[in-house]
Amino acid sequence: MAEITSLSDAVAELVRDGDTVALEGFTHLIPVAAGHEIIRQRRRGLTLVRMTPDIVYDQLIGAGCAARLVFSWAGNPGVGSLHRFRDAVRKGWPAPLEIEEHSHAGMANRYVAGASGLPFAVLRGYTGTDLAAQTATIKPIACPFTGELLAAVPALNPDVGIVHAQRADRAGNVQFWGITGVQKEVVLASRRSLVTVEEIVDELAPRPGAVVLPQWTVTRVARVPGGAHPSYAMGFSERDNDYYREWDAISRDRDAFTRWLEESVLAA
Amino acid sequence: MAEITSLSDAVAELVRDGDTVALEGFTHLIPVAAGHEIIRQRRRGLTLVRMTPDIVYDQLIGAGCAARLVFSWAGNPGVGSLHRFRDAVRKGWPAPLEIEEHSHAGMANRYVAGASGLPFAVLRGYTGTDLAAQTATIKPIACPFTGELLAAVPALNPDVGIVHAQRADRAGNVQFWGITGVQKEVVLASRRSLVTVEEIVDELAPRPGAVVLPQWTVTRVARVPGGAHPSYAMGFSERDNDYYREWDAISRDRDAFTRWLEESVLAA
Amino acid sequence: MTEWTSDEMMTVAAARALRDGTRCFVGIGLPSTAANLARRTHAPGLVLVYESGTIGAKPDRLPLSIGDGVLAETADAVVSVPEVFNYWLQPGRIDVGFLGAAQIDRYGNINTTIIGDDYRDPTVRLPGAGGAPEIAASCREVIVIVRQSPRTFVDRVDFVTSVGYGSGPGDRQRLNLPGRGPVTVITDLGILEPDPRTCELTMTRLHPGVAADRARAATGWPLRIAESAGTTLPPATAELAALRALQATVRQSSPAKESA
Amino acid sequence: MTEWTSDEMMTVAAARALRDGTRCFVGIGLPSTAANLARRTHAPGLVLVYESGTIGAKPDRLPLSIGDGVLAETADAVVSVPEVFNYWLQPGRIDVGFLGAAQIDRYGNINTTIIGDDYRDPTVRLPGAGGAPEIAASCREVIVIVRQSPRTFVDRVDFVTSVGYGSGPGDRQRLNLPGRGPVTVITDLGILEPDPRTCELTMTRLHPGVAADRARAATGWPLRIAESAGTTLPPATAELAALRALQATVRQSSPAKESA
Repeated sequence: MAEITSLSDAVAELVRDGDTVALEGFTHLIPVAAGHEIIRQRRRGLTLVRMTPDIVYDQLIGAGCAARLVFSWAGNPGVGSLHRFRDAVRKGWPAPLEIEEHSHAGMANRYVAGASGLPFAVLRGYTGTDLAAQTATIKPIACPFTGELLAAVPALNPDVGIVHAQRADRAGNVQFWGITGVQKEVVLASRRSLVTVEEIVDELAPRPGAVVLPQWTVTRVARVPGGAHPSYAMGFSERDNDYYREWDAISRDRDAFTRWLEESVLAA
Repeated sequence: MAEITSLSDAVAELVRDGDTVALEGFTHLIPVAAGHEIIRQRRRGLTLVRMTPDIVYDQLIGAGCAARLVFSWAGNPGVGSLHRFRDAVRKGWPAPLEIEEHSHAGMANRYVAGASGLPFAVLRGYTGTDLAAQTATIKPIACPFTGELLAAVPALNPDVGIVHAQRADRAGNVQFWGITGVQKEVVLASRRSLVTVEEIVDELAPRPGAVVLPQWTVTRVARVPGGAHPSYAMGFSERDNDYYREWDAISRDRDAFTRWLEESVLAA
Repeated sequence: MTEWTSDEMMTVAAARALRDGTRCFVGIGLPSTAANLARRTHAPGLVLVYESGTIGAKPDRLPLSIGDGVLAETADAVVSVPEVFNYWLQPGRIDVGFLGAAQIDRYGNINTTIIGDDYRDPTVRLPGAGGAPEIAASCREVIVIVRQSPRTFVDRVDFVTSVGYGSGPGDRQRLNLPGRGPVTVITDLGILEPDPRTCELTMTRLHPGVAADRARAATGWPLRIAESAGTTLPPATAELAALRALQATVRQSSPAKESA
Repeated sequence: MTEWTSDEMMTVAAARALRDGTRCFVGIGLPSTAANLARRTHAPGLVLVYESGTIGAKPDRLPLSIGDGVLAETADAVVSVPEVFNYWLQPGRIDVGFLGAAQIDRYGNINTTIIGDDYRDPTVRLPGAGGAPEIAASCREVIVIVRQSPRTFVDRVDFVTSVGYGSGPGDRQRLNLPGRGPVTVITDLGILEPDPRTCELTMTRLHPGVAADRARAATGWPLRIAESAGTTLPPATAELAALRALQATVRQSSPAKESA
């Protein structure tokens, strides 16, 4: 059932104002090009979900797409802070940003519950931390057999889940390998899904460590070579570490950011 | 930390009378040779755990090793009933057999909880069935966010988990592929573990679909080529369908079974 | 005219019930035979999911067990057993669950656990639940394939292993079971469907040559036969040829009897 | 005599704290550098587990991020992110959790969430929890590596992202946290360990050339220095050479600054 379309058509059809949208990819295979397309199509009021909001989320937030962020680690990995994220949280620029904050273990399990059709997940987590007091989506739950108290977190079922993969076949079956993160879970947990791929091939030859998503679990596939830049797609590209470092200066300043946005995203 | 030993040494060191022991392998890679070694070492009073008790469990039960069976489907696949299992349940021969019965989904999730260090797992299961009334290890649990009622099952953490794999390297890292069932879960959930393998190699070359268990998750590895017979090890052997069919006649009769046991297991 | 057995008629009728492109959770035995027949005839795009974790298997012969190597070798993806239940079955991703039964009752409830009225001391101990309770609950709809006899078609199952319509209308909703339940029961005598009002299994089709009285006699409750009940189209030559070719693949690879 | 920087001393001291064969959950930045140094010096059998799901990674250069391709290419197994937390971290399979901190307090509690006293309006918004709360809870023991300053070493963290010893003895037990907690804190000035009686972080070692007063001045609570406190052995020539060679692998593959 996966339809192969252009990236702009896919985003136009799948992502609506006010949607809950998750772009996942754990350092590897981050669907950055899809994020830029969301910016270009000027979506507003999104609840953005991501374990590790990094540069592409800083860009989406700075561009005014987001009303809310659900996350567990927001930073520019190896460099420092996300300045657009900070500016939105502290100063409400360009729009106020609500946050819902978890740990990685909590977020990963929320996707697992979502992919599993369960309303919640159970984990040993958050005990003794100050997070539970700030985050309404963390509650205690007792084991019905031992009485032990654990943490419950509600399922995440985004309206749209977006990931980048190495390849798809012409029927829309998707294959990715290397660090596979929570990509399978986010696609299975989401109502609609978009996978951008490096290439479309006749046949998906089996590969060690590869995850395959059958075409009937994916809504749209778009061929976007390099669509994970500045992150990488194992076997296709290297991480552009300079881009991460240079983002720090661009994002520190609202004007520099706005210029960058005009030139590098909106004009593209 | 995996030590490579003979099968008899491994069973002697790991399996004790009264232990809870799980031999897993979903049609594929069933650790039958290890089961026969448990029979030869005349272990008694075991709680045997397995999603699909089939011939090797019929044999363990008939040989008097088991006091209790935790399971979700007990049959001779493609043939019919397990006669030693039935005889033990109905007539207590050669020893009474208590049963604790679940569905596959419940058993699989009990192993997942065991592997995850959680006391229980949650699933949509058992609703409206008569199983919950017979099985104390099925309880209702309410979602703390939606109030929805689901089923909880307690973790399975066997004393010993036993699986068969295609190969290990000399350090005891284990690799298996094809239908991988719940084998990773049972090894990770168990206090001690034994993996019998078709071969021991210098290096585990990556393979599509392969699961690797690092040596520090396995207690003992034993080289037992053909150790899954009459089930199969993909890439090494075919399923011996005649054996399954012939088991029906052997197992129907206590004397025929006893003769078989003497000749085929105890004398081996 | 070609001769055929009632088992062949049953298998062909079951295969026909599967629409092309459907995602189908397949048990071993008759359901697997019927699903593979459908794939070889009118439904080449049928997606076969087996509880062994093989998703989108495309076997070129009849698998001999639920974990036959040919399933892993030809699948789109092979996942762990916990994953197949948690990520694939439980969320309702599967259109059709295809089940057998040792007993089925007038409300489509299925028993594969025990015969007798004492769970602790049964007359016959059956294999148990396997994947069936959650297949019956979570698939969008369920098709049952089972030979019809008074021993099998009972007024009330001795043990509810898998819920059909419980004790009648509204029970599935009350139990919060997501799927529609058993929409079709295919036997060697004909086809039953739940009455839309009462949920009682009602004969809506008889196989060629099967008289209504024979179906009634094979049923442990006062069987209703729909007034509109017609006759199943007999197996076409192509269907029979495909079925026999499929079953020959079993005989070639092993003489084991293929049914559970 | 070789010259070295205080960061080099800190990294070498952290590497030394890792015994060979230990299973170590590694965060990016200083912990990853120290763990990779240990693997290149005295602990070739150190098992590196990264939250990206790479288990037993054996990188031949310093990874630039927690999800660097070199980790996947050299790992014994690459698993999903849910699996690394659920099957590998949560059950207590990991010996040592290796963490950094933006703030750490006298009881070893760690803050990486906010600076300020209002979560909704912080003075500084930090990245947040990541994997740290569950690493701090579930690993058998925790080693923290962090530069020592009054801004970082505070009497009480503004926000408990990851629990050390809570508010003192018995708190981890009361909270039912399985691991022992932070057993060693390694800084650019020396090494701190919890007092066995009070759980208060106490200086048990000063790096060569660091005076006790300097350590006290860099600490936001009245720092106790153990009477038995000795001086850390300076980095050996081989340790320094290995560390510098390791860091050169970063400069070769990219000019990116390696710290988070």
